[in-house]
Amino acid sequence: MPSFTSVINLFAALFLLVAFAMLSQRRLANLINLYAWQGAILSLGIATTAYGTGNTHLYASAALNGILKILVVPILLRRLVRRLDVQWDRESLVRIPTTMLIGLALVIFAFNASLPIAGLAHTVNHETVGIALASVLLSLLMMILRTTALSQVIGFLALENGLIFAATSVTYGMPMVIEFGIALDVIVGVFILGVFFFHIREQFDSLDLNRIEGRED
Amino acid sequence: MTLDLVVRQALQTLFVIAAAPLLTGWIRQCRAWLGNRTGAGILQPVRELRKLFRKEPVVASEASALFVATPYILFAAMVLAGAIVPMVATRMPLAAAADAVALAGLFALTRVFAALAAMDLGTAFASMGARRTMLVGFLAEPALLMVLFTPALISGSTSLIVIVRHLAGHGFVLYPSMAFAAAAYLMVTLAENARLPVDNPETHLELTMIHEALNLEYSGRYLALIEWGAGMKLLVYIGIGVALFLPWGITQSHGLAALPGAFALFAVKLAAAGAGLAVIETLLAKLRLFRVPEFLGTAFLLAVLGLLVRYLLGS
Amino acid sequence: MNVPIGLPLGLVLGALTLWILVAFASLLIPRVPRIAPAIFPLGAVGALLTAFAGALALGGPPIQMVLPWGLPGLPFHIRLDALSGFFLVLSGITTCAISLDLAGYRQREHYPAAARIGLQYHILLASVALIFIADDAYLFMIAWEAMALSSYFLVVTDHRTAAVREAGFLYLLIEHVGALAILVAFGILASRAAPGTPLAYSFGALHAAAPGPMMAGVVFVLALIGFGAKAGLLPLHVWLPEAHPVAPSPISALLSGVLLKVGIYGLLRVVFTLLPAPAPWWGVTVLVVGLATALFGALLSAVQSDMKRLLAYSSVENIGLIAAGIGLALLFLAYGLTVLAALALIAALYHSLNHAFFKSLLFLGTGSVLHATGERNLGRLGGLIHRMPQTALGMLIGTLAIAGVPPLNGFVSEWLMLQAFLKATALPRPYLAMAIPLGAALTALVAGLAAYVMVKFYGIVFLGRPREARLASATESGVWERAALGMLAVFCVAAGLLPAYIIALIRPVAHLLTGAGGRTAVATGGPAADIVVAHAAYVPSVLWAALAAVGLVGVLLVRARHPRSMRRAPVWNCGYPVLTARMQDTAEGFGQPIRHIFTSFLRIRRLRPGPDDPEPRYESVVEDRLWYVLYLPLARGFQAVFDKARLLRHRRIAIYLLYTLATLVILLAFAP
Amino acid sequence: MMLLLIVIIPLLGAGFFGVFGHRQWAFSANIAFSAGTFLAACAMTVRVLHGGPILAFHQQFFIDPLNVFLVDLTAFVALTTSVFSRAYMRIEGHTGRLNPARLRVYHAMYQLFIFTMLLALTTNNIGVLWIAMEGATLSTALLVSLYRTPASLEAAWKYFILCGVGIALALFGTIMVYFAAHGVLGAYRALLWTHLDGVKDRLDPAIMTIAFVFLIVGYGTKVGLVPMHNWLPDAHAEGPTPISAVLSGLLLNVALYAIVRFKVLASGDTGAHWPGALMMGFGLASVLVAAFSLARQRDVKRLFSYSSIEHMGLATFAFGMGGPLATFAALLHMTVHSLTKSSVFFTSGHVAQKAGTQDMDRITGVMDRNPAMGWTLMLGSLAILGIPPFGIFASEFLILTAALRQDPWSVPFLILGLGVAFAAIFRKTQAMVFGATEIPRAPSPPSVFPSVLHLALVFGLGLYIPHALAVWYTEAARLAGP
Repeated sequence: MPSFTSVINLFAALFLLVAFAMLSQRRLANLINLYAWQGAILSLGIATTAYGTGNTHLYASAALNGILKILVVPILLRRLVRRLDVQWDRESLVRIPTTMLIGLALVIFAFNASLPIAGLAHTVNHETVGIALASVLLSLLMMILRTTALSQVIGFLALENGLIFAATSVTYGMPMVIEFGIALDVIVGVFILGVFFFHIREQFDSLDLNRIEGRED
Repeated sequence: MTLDLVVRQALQTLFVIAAAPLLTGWIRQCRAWLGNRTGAGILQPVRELRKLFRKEPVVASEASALFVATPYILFAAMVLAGAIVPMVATRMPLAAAADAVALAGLFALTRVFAALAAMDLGTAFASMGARRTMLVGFLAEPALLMVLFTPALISGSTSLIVIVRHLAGHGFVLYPSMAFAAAAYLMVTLAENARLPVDNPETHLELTMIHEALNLEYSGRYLALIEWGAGMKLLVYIGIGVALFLPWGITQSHGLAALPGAFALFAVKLAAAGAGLAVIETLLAKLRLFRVPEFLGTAFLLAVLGLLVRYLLGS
Repeated sequence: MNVPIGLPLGLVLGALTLWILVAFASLLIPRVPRIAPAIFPLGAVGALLTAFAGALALGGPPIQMVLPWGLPGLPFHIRLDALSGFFLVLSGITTCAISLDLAGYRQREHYPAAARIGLQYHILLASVALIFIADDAYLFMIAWEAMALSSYFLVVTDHRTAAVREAGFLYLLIEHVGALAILVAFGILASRAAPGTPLAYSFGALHAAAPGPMMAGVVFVLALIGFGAKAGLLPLHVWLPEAHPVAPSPISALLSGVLLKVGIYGLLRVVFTLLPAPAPWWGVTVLVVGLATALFGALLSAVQSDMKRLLAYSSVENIGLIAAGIGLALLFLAYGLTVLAALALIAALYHSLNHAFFKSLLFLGTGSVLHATGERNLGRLGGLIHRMPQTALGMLIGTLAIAGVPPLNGFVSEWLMLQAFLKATALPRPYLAMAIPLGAALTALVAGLAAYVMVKFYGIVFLGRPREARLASATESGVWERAALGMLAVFCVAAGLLPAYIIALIRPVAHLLTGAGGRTAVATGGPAADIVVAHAAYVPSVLWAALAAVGLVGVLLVRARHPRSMRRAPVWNCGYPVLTARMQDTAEGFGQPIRHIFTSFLRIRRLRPGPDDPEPRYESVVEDRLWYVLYLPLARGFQAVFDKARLLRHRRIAIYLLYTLATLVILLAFAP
Repeated sequence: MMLLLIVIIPLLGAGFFGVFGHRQWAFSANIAFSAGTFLAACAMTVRVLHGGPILAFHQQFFIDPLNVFLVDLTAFVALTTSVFSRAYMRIEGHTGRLNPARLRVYHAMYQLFIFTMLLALTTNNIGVLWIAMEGATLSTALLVSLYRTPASLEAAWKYFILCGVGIALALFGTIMVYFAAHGVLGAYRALLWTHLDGVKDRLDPAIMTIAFVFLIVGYGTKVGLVPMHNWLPDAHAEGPTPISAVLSGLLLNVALYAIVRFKVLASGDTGAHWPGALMMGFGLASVLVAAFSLARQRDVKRLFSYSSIEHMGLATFAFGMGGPLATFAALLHMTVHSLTKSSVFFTSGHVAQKAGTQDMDRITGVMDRNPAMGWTLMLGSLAILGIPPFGIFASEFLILTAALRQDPWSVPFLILGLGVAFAAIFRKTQAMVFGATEIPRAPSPPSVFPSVLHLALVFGLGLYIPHALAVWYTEAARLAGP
């Protein structure tokens, strides 16, 4: 049914857009908001897929992701920001425009890399794979370019979003157990990160990576 | 049959022992004549030996057994060498029992013992002499071997007997390679027997001497044995030279009939060689010690050149 | 010889088990000191067993056996043939003497590490014997590395001093590099085997692999590197002069006397029995390397002032001569002159045997001197012939033997070597035939140098006056040590006087390796046990009987004519009244002519005394040029790479993530 | 049921220690739980040896010769490590480097870590496999930072981020495999390895290519393949020694196991060549880079963690070559390496603990201080360097043999790597073991036993590989190596 594939494509495009926005955003609060938005788009996308393909367990997955990524994780992160009062990410070495250009290059690359899959696009058109791949690479790029631990983590979570997106939109979702497993991992991960941050904080009284990575080996 | 072998052997050996002092005397006499002096006569060395044997030897109290044993070893080794080299006849048991390489080894043995004995007392001059002897030795020995190899290649064996038979058998043939070998051999002989230009047998100037420095501490019969041995060494060297380069007249027959002639001929050769030596020594001046390695190096290279020529011309 | 077929192998295995038991028994020494005196004599018994087994194997047919252990599809093969037999004899006799010396050594130095030495020494003996009987690459490599390790541990017995550790490290490093080369050599051969058999590592299979000339050449080069490193061929000899001085003297004796020969054994085993017929350039390579090694070793040993360094370099020289003989044999073999090849090989093997005897003898004697005086520097020794006469006598025999002086064994092998060189005229290639005499010349030169060196060594250590006051207190070594010296001295003399019997021992090996039929160029036997090459005879028994007779007659005559005995008096010394030990020639002084002549080959550091030095000492240290030409640049190169590799480590996580991203992108871009 | 026990016991252990982990007897209890796991593993092994492969729980769990010996290895090393950690962590506790709370975390996480690894090994579901790997990362992240020192926190941070990213990429790869398969197999079975293995020739090669790239980069990060290896030295050096031992000895193996499983799928029935080539490339790079990084290390545990990278590279290379011989060698190499390396970590950890520093320049004379420890360290590092008759020599011997037969071009690089590694490591070990020291002789520590036991096993494997084990390896090699 072309209509719903086009909807998915729309979401995919939005997803990519948000990824770009995150790449450019340096204020942590906004970054977290963007992350929440991405989560929203993700869960909507999953819901659409569920509606379109009619396998119901995807609804659960959508709900799970929604709760997790629109509510739980952002709240946790906001609290962290407040507790550690870091507002801004430090100026990174690479200027924003350059960053955007690199990101663009990555997107193009991702699309080309996913071209061969177009051959057997029986379920879905290959753009979605390409977009998923692109968003993964973009988040990776973001992790590379950011200089505070917190924004690096947000990048990491975004990366994980991209994966879920790929999983659902490309393959109509993984089996439920996997979905739950992944979700569990995310939560645990965030908690452990929270613990980390406080340790790091008490050791280095900063989340600035340059301070953390002090020593030569 | 075997008896005449033994006879030949004994005769030559005795001849070597007896003729050694005379040869020394003869060379000194010639040098005297060439220097417009009357000289002490050929028998002078014999008299000296007799005198030394009579005297009571004085041996340093620190001397070890090695010091006392060495003169005998030197003497015996030289007698043996004299018995090995076919000077007048080829059919001799001992000559068959050793070849040129063994002969060189024998000389090495005497050299090593002489040097060790000199170092025994730890006097400055003696150990200096030992060092110089070994220096001359380790350069002269390979040269000597190379010289011996040229005829060995021609005759296909290192046995002196075979060489003599081969060279003498083919009548008077001039091997260009042998010319090189002969030149090298002459130089080696001069060096090994402590003659000019390497060492001056007459001198007793401590700083320059080589051979004499070894004997500084010897006296009486020990000195006599050493001097006698030195004389035999020179004779043996001349004998080798004769066997290699003038092998004609060395009897290869079974009987004893040819022996007297052979002895006579050999005596003549000796006399000629001695005279030639005297002439050389009169003409040459002593080299500085640092030049000695170059001198022997030249000898070595000449000998090797002889070998290569042997290959190049096949002759 | 009609002995039970399995007897020799059984004896060897028995010796192995005995050694292993003794090794672990010696762990108990600290607890049960009673057993200590029995340890090393038992080891000596094992050594004799192997020697006997080897002698039997030389006469008998090869014996094989397969043990149930090893890798799946590759059980341990062992085999005892003539080659193994000969080397078992060599190592058996030598190690027997060394064990005897150790029995005393352990009593002397109350080593806290007596247990350690006992353990590692016997494991070392076992591994060496195992190398000789190993018949597949895997077992060979295991035994090989076991030997390397145990010898390394023995070298660093005195590990508290940094110099010892450095030397040990250098030793094991070169050892291991060599081992890797050998491993690859075996691997290449195995990879050429039939496709059905993945693990064709038994020597039989390796021989059957029969690689093409190209691959055979590669294997040959690798084997030469690997075994050359063990044997100490140029330029891999550097560990020798470092490791020998720092090791306990009996261990130095073992290193020089036996372990270097293991390298020779490996070379022979691989090149002659595993590889197909050699190409001419193999022989030329080995010959050239060997001669270079010999000359280099002789020169450097001539200018050393440290007893053990001097002996170590002289080992380098002797190994070079042996290698030259092997190279000549290969060359002859390459042109099908099997008889002459057998001659050259006999010369090389004879020299290996001789070197095992006299070099161990010299090192053991050095050990006694070292213990009696605590001094390794020639410049501080002297006059020991009065303090330790019996040791001095044994050392004199060793000195004459290594100096290549008749009537001792060193001369016999030199004689054979020269004869082999003279036979090179038979080579079809004229340029070879012309070049070989230069080899003969070099050999002669090296022999002369060796004589020079040994006169310096013996004269300065044992003759003259004591250069230090405390030498007066030196005492003769213990019974065990003198027994060991005596044993080796006897073997040196015997091998010198009865060459025919030794050659009879070696001949089966020569036949095995060269395939020369019943006859070799060297004829032996006869009533006088003479050896003859092409009518050139060397009949030591007759000659030296004659020499002794003449000497005796001389003595008797002189005594009879002039009965008065000698008078003892102070040294005359040209009438110069005072005579101190410092007037004697020093080691440096004795080496001076060599330094002067070959100055361009050497790298010399002179330490001159200051003008107002009350006790002026001139000292000149000669260093190995190869260090500066080859090894230091190599080390610097590696250091540079290490530093480059360090740049990969970066402080920032972001960079590491970038690595990951880059890898991902590149792989995606180039994935098919 | 047996199968379930293997994963349940450590899980229970984790929960149990979450409550009681700080008690004095927790150390011994830890041993007890590990022993239970090991026994269960042995029992299951017996069953597999007789009954053949097992599928259980709607095919969610799967035991075949390839993973059963890894399970045994894991259970065994986990047991010996717990024995070691009893002695080691006690001292850490007494010296006050760790307070009870952290000891609780330690024990709980230790068991959890074992659980995740066993789960990863035994599961048949590539999704669960991924979850288990992620779980292993999370559980060890806290252990690495157990000491809360700046260095340890930095290490843990690196570890978390790099491995997290790696794992995420692996998930993308897993999704791609699923994507390729669910058209063929349908949604449910598309994650079950047994089924995937059945249809591997019908999976779309284009997708499998992308999938395998992501998988090898992802799981390769955890194997410590160059250039994704940079988390490894820090994590090993800063964590408590037992953790370094299990990280090096087990986690790397498990990650490599995952890669091998996917290689089987990616190379398909036709035996497509490039996955193997890819693994060989990564392997060689790891061997060389690790070897050349060794020389400049000053921290003893860092040194040996680089050697882990080198050996994992060697194993990866061998798997990449494929073929029965090479795969056999690789499996053998995994076994002996994990035994030897854990032993080496035990000893060096003890040495560092006694010396109060991990800086090798300040550690000398171990031999004088404590001969037992000196010999285990010396022999252990010689074993890790592939000196016969230790088992690593056997495996390297086989790997070289296979390389000479199949890819001779690679041999010079391997030899170079091995030689350099020898020079670097042995120089350091010699300096530590030998030399004089002021510190008086110490009685040999009680836990020298595990290291000696491991070394003895490795020694035995070098001289004689039992028939059963050989058959088993061959079987596994048939599964793993196309």
